[in-house]
Parts: sequence; C-alpha cells; structure tokens
Amino acid sequence: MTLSETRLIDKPTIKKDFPFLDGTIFLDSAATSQMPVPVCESMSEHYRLGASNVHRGVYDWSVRATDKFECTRRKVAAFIGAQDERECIFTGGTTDALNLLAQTWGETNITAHDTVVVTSMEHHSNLLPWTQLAERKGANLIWWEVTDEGELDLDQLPEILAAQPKLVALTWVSNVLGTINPVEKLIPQLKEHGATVVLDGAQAVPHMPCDVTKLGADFLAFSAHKMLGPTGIGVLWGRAELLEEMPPCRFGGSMILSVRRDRVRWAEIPHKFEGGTPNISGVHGLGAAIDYLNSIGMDKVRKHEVELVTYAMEQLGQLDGLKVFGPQDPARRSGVISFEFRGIHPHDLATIIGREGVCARAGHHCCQPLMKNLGRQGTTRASFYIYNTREDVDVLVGALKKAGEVFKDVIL
Amino acid sequence: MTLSETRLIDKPTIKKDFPFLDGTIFLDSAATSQMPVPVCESMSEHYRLGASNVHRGVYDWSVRATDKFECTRRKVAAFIGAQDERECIFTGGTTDALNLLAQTWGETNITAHDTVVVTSMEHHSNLLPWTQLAERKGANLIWWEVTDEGELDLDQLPEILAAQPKLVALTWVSNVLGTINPVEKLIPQLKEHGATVVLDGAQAVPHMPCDVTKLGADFLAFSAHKMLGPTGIGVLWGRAELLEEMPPCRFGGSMILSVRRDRVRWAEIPHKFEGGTPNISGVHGLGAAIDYLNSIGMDKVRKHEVELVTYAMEQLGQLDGLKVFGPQDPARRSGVISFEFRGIHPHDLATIIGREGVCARAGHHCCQPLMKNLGRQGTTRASFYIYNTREDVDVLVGALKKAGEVFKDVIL
Amino acid sequence: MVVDLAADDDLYKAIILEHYSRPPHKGPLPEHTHYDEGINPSCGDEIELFIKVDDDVVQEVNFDGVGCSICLASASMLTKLLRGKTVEEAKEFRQAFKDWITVREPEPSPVDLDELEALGGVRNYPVRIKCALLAWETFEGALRKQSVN
Amino acid sequence: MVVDLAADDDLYKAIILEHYSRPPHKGPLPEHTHYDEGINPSCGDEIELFIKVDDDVVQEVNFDGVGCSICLASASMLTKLLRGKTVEEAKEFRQAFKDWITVREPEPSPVDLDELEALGGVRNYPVRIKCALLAWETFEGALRKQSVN
Ligand SMILES: Cc1ncc(COP(=O)(O)O)c(C=O)c1O
Ligand SMILES: Cc1ncc(COP(=O)(O)O)c(C=O)c1O
Repeated sequence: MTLSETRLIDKPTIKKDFPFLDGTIFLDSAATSQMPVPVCESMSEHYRLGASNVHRGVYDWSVRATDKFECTRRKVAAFIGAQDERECIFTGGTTDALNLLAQTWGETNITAHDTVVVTSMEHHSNLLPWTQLAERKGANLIWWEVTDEGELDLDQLPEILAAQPKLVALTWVSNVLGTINPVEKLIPQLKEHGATVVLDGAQAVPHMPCDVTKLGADFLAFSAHKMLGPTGIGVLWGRAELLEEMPPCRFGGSMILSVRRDRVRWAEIPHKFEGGTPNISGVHGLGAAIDYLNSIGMDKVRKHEVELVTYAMEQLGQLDGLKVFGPQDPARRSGVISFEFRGIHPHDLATIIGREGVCARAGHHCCQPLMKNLGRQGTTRASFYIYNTREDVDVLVGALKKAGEVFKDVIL
Repeated sequence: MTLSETRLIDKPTIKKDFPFLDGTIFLDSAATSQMPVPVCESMSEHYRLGASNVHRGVYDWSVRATDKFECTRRKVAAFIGAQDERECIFTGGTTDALNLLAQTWGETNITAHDTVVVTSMEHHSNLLPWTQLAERKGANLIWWEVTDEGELDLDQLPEILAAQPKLVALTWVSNVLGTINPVEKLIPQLKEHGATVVLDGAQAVPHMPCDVTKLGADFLAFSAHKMLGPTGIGVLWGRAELLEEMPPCRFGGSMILSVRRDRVRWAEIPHKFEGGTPNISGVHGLGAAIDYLNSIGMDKVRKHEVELVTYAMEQLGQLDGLKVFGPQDPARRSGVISFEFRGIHPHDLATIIGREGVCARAGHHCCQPLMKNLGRQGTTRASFYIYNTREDVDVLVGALKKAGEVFKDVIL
Repeated sequence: MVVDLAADDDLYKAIILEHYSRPPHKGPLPEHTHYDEGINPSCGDEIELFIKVDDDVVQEVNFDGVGCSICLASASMLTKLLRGKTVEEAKEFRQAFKDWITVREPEPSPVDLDELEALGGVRNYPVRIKCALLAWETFEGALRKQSVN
Repeated sequence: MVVDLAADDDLYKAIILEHYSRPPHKGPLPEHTHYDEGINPSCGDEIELFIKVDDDVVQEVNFDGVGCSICLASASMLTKLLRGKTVEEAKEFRQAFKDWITVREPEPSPVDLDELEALGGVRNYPVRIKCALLAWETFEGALRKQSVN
C-alpha cells in the first residue's frame, strides 16, 4: 500500500529534513508549506557568512550575495520554463506580484472601453486587484462562473471570447476546490481573442511541472512559502516584451539608470520593478527550495499528490455525511480537499481535529465569492504536500469521526 | 582609549554574536547591517518549530505564529514611541513603505493645487515616490537645498513655510552626509503651516532613540535589515487618524472584512494595508533585532557611535588630501562618513581598501541629486554600527594609505 | 453516554451545544431600537443583533446569523442573559465577560456570569476567543452606533 | 619603486594607470558619425563615445566622461585599439574582449588584445568587470543606434 509512495518520495529523507513534523499531521500546506532543514540553513547562511546588500558593493561579501541572488533568478526561470531570466521579478509574494501588475500593466492598459474577466474561484489576491482596477477605470467586468462540479464553466467561454477581454485573471489551481483549470487549452483561445492572461500560480507552481513558454501565458505569480521556501518572497513572471513596456511603480534604490532633477531614467528589466533592498535571504531560501523540489522532481511531486488525493477521496468517501467539494476525479485536482461534514461548522471541525494533532484550515480561504456560490460561509480544508502520507489521511479520518461524536446530538 | 567603549558595548558578547566579523572590517552598515546569531536563530525557529501562516489557522502552530507576529507589532510600537500598535504596518522595507504611502495617502491627498517639498539629500526611495507623484498630479515641487556644510538650508525655511506645502518628505539622517536633521525643531513648524511630514527613518531608527509621539511626525518608515534584522521587512508607522482615512492599495487576503461581488469592506488598520501572507519570519527577526538593541539600550548605541565618529574624524583628518563631506561636528552626525581621498575614484578606493579587508561602499548611494550638489559622481562611504571599534578605524586609515601609494603617480 | 462525552469535553460543554441547537431568541426583532452586525473576517461568520431598549432597560434582544457553535451559543446566551438588565448593567456585564474570557488565568468574575462560565474552555483555543466575543462586540457596537439617551 | 608597486598590483597595472592619467583620445569629436553614452547605474559613472566611421572603417574614436581608473583606462584603450579597424573587425574585437574578460579562466583570445590584456586582473574583482566593459558596451550601442550602411 505505501510501497509505491515510498518509491516516489523517500521517507527517511523527509523524516530527517522535516523533524518537527513528527507527531503533527500538517494538512495546511495550501496556506503555507513547511520548510526543510536544508532550505532553512541556506537562508541562515546569508547572515552567518556575513550579510551584504546586493548589486552595489565592491567587496567580497556583496559579490557573493549578488551572485547567489542572480543565480537564483536563473534557477527560477528554469523552474517555470521561462526563456529569459530577466522575465522573473522578485516580489514579496503572490499578492504583492499581482498588485504590482495591476499597478503598472493594469493602470496603463485598462480603460473604460475594456473588458476584464475574473473567475468566481479566484483568491482575493487575484480578484480584488482587478475588480478594484475595473471599478477605478470604469471598465466592464465579467465573472466567469464555476459549475456545480467546481470547474470553470466552459459553456460560458464563447460569451467570454466574444467580449474580447483585454485581461483574464485566472487561477491555475483553485485553493479551495483543488480544481486544476485546463489552462493549456484555455490560454491559446483567450489569447487569440486578444486577451492578456494573468495566471495565479500560487497553488500550481509548487505542485506540478510548469512551463510558461509552452503554456503561452503572459504573466504568472507565485509565492515561495507555499513551495518549501520562506515567507516574504515571491515571483512575478511576465513576457519580456510586456515587462519592457510597463512603467515601474515602486520607486527607490536599484531601479534607476540615472536620476537628475529634471529627468529620471529607469533601469532595465527586471531591476526596473525591484526598487529598494530586496528580500535577499528570502531569495536564497527560494533558490534552495527549488533545489530541494528539483532533487525530487516535479513529476514525482505531482504523482505523489495524485496518489494521496486518490486515497483520501476514497477514505473520506466512506464517512457518512461527508461531502467533498470540487472535481471528484483525482486526476483533475490538486492536493487540496475542501469538505463539509454533517453540517458541523468548519471552525468547530478544525478545532476538534486539531486536538487530534491534525492541522487543517477552516474558513473562506480568501475566496468569499466562491463561498457564496457554494452557499457556505466556509469550508474545512485539508491540503497535502510532499511530506504527507496515507497515514496522515487515516489520522484525519479518525479525527473526523471524533468530531462526529462530539456533535452527534446537535440539531443543525 | 578603548576603555569607555568597552563599557558601552560589551566586546566579548559582540565577538560571540557576530563570529563572522572576525577578520573583516565591516564598514557598510548603512547599506545593510550584520545579523547577530540570536536574531538569526529566532528567524529559523519559525520554520524549525513548524511554520504556519498567521491570523487564519485554528491549530496551535498558527496561534503561536500569530501571537509572536502581533507581539512584535507591540514591540515595534514601543521601540519607536508609537502610542498605538495598530499604527505600525509591516512592509517589505523602507522603499516599500514609502511607495505604499505615496500610493494611498499621496494618491488621495495630493492635487494640482498642492505643493510637495523634497530635500536634495533624500535617498531615491524618499524622493522618487514623491517627485513621480507630483509629476502625475501636476503638483508644485520645491527642492529644499543643502548647504555647503551638508545641512538642510534653514534660510530656505521661510520660503517653504510660506508655500504651505501639503507634504514634506524629509530624511531624519542622511545616508551620505551623516547629517542628523533637526527634526524635532522642524516638524512643529512644518505642521503649523499645514504640512504632513514623512520622515525617512532608515538611517535614524537603527542608530538613536526614537519617539514619534514626541516628534509629532505624521509618518515614519524604516527597514529591519539596517538594524540587525533581516531583509524583506520594514515598517510604515503613521498616525492612526491618517491611516484610518487612507484607502488600501494592496488587495488580497487578510486585508478585508468581507468580499461580495457588489461590495467589498476593508479590514481595520493595520491589516487593511497588509494584504497577502506577510513576511512572518522577517517580522520575527525584526522583533529579535529590537530585543537585541533594547538589551544594549539605544542611548548606548548612539553614544558608541558618537565616540567612534569622533575618533574616525580625528584620524581621517590627519590624512593628507582627505575630505569628509557633511557636518564636521560629531554631535551633529550619525555613524556615516562619506569622504574623498586625493581624487581617487570611489570605486578604486573601495576596491583597494577592500583588499585590506575593509568593506566600505562606493557610489552615489542612491542620492544622485545630492551628488550633483556635491559636484561628484559618487563618494566613498564608511558607516559604523554597534560591532565596530576604534581598531576598525585604524585599519581603514592604514588601507587608505595603501590606496594612496597605488595612485601616487596618477595625475587626476 | 452522549451527555458524558459532551460534559467531558473541555470546550464543547452540553450547555453550549444546547444553545447552539436550540437558541431561544433567534431571528429578527422587527421593533428593535438598536441594531448592528458583526463579522469575523477570518471565517466569514456573521451575526446580527436586534435590541429593544425601553426606559433604559434592555427589554428584548435577539440574534440572527451564521457561525460556529461557540459564536452562536455565546450569542444565544447573550440574548438570554442581558434581558431585563439596565443598559448600564448590560455594559458592565459585557465588560466583565470580556475581561474574564480574555485572560489566561481569570479571577472569579465580579458579576455572576451564569451559563457563560461554560465558555471558559475557549481559553485553551485562543483563536476561538474571537468567536465567543463576536456577539458581545456587536452588542457594544449597536449601543455605540445609536447611543441611548 | 613606484613602478614596481604598480607592476606588482594584480589590478592596477602601470599601463592602466598611464591610460587613466593621460588618455590620448579624450574629449568630444565634433565630426562623429556615431555617438552613445553609457551609464553604470551603481556608481553613476558616465562615458560618452564619439565615433567617426568612413568607408566602413573606424577612422576616429574619442571618449569623454567620468569614471574610475578601470573604466576610463578601458575606454582609452578602446579609442586607441579600434582606430583603423573596419566596423566588422571592431565588432569582433569587442566580442573577443568581452568573451575573454567575462570568463573566470580564459583561453588565449583568438585576436590579439594588446594592451587590454592588462585588464585581466579585474576577474579577481567581479563587480569591476562592468567598469572594464562600459566603454565597449557603449561602442556597441552607438553602432546599433545608427547602423552603418
Ligand atoms: C536614508 C535611506 N532611505 C531609504 C533607504 C531604502 O531602504 P530599503 O532599501 O531597505 O528599502 C535607505 C537604504 O538603502 C536609506 O539609507
Ligand atoms: C490561489 C492563491 N492565490 C494567491 C494566494 C496569495 O498568496 P500570498 O498570500 O503568498 O500572497 C494564495 C495563498 O494564500 C492562493 O492560494
């Protein structure tokens, strides 16, 4: 049973690299993932060898920090299949990346005559920057609806294409439903009709192979802290032609070519968008996280997840009164499982299973419009990553049974 | 000679907490400071005890992370003398803080009828957000000039007050000249004439006691990485009344009260401005850095710096052909010393002293308008912090002599 | 046995689940003098509070909304316990409950908290304290919005 | 002894300091056919390059501007070494120098780099490579801006 799993992800290594997971069933990686010891060490190293700012100093520490910084940019580019490392901008995270994009590309490209499309499964971070922009500009806003099965409504696609949207904000993987949107099919059609496609990769890049060049997307955003890396660092990838035309929007050190009172000239991409001292140790941590994931292989990461989700859907399916939201086919979903159990409020459910050592999340998961669609205030969500096992699923199921016991006499 | 110094900052502790400084004369703390081992450990702890996102989870790890996060906010408030911890917004750094401010407060408050004042000693990070804003809005821009002694030209003050500026962007301490601007005298006058005062505290908060309430400033920005903390984290402090009126500008998770398709309600301050997963370990690191500085005492930090600067000015003054920019009185300056030596280009100077183990900085230090005033492309800059000693100054002086040797036959 | 389980539970005491299952004063109160809604932004729970003050006395209080057992049980207890209190007494009672529930190791409360004592278990679950307080903060908000004169 | 010091220095070789002190072709060239300016954003150094191409041959090149010894010596060497080369040869020469200077352990260059060999020491000071290349990138920019037909 766990044999094939063992072949995919080496358990002793996981035990060694995530020692703190011993005794805790961490099922909240969609919120933030755990950091393996090597990544943590790589971050500390920046400080323990002597810290330095990047891109500016002539002494050795600065050279070392800068080299590692720019080397990570190349690593990131390779990891997501970008053709040019200059296309990768370091940001504070996915939210920061998407807001930066709305502030530059959005401000300069969206007018009252344009149509903006958002899906109703977007995370607030890929929703509000665009709805606020559309409101500010008086642009037309279209909501791309989600079917009862928790998938993007493809019947609405003709309507969307006919509207010739200037922008489509689309999550690759839903952080609530686990739905993997068919981006490789959708993007070419959207682009043919003139749309610029912004992919929210926060739940996708950490969990499956990514090739932005093949996808043909225009922009992609993701966060290090959901892929074994640290908080405070993320990436905005964009096609060079687009980035080159975008004005900067965070003004300060390192993003200029020259500053005179009467004339400011901006630096080239990516530096143009990276004003101020960047999160240097964060970048180092992201680089180490990518190394760690590469050492496993993203194919294996994905396979491991499919195995776990398959098992979890089976086991959860056997619980009376348990309903899993989103696609039922494990091949069409990621390691994110939102569910409802006998009408027990997610907060209560998460608290009770928390007492059994299971860390899961309860709430609207920053997707209130989707919750409205589901007719719920929130859901309970379990999400998996490389360190999770079938045993974790078993513990979850046992914990849910206990919750059932506590609430057995409650009339809802 | 070093006796009084020893009393101020305990040398064995420094040796233990900054082991990597052994053999390196680090004189570039104005760019980024070194991180003591306890701060580094406090950051790793977040990951090594099990990482979690903040403000959202019901399980223990999340509670622990959130408690520590909000506890650091209180620590920051106390450190800068803020009356209310809700006034402290975590940002990616000083640059990020000032841009956030320009995007919200600036966008909503500055119009074509307003006057904006910037000083010619501002760092690009407290210059460009405002000059760009003024340009965008068609506002009137006044440059507050710097005297030949490297101080703000107080003769220009009547002119500035008469213009009744809506905004004055003012650095507390110059990162080039070391000048400590007389903010406690200037702020009341500026405010009496209706100005909102934005203090760039990047070079001040790490180096001297700070009491924003006493100062009466409106906004203050600073970075953790210049005060023994990590990169990627900083603070924007603002008076609650002002913050409450400002619209948010980074949309995403955690900054909302509720999101409906037709209506979005924002969270209260400070969360309204903290969209997305914050730099949690960065915040922990900032907290630990503040603890470290508090354990020394900011009065002592400042005294140590005055001692060092006094000694450095004396020693450098004995070198033929060496000119220190900025105020000559150590009491009026911080631990930042920019100088010129026999016309040797700063890049060459920094390289040669770098070979002697001295890390100093060469260039325009993100202050090109000031460089223009000085009639230079750049300067060489040595900057001190708690771990520096008189011996470091001696090594610097020796290294400069070597540079003099190399360039002895060069005609400039 | 079921009752035992609930009784043994440090958080989900029988009285809490009882209020959650069968709140005596749930639903809008058309003739209210005070109203406010409260939101817990992290879970999306929403509470409405309808208060009828007359002669400086809380004559009636009802709540409506959706939330977890702690949130709704606390709201239901509120509607039961504040009835008949003067506005001043109600405010003091609210404050006493808040003081009592938000400290790790509480002194006995100066006022008799009655059924609310059952909520003491949330102290072991710090994030849930917000749930227990939502209705009470909403009560305060409602009074503040439209101060009783 | 002074000469020795400079000669011993892995970076500041005598020939570099000589070019820095007394550049033979410094100052604007009014009758240029190509021009560009180069900026090193981290230090603010600025170089101007004036090129006169005639009959597909670089007849004259001058530089002007401010910069460190490495930057200006490299610019001065450029003005000396590119003179008389065809545009094509000049481009190849530039590329050869760039290839040679940007690798840690260079092969001997296919073209004779002449005095430029003295700049090899910058490899030990990676940030200074930009200084050594500024004039050469500016040269390329000038030709690109106004391509020779
Ligand atoms: C005076 C001053 N302001 C602003 C900054 C920008 O800080 P950061 O790069 O951390 O955003 C710096 C340091 O680089 C500074 O010295
Ligand atoms: C789909 C999705 N988009 C965006 C985000 C925001 O990421 P961050 O909080 O790292 O900015 C998240 C996670 O919170 C997410 O799951």
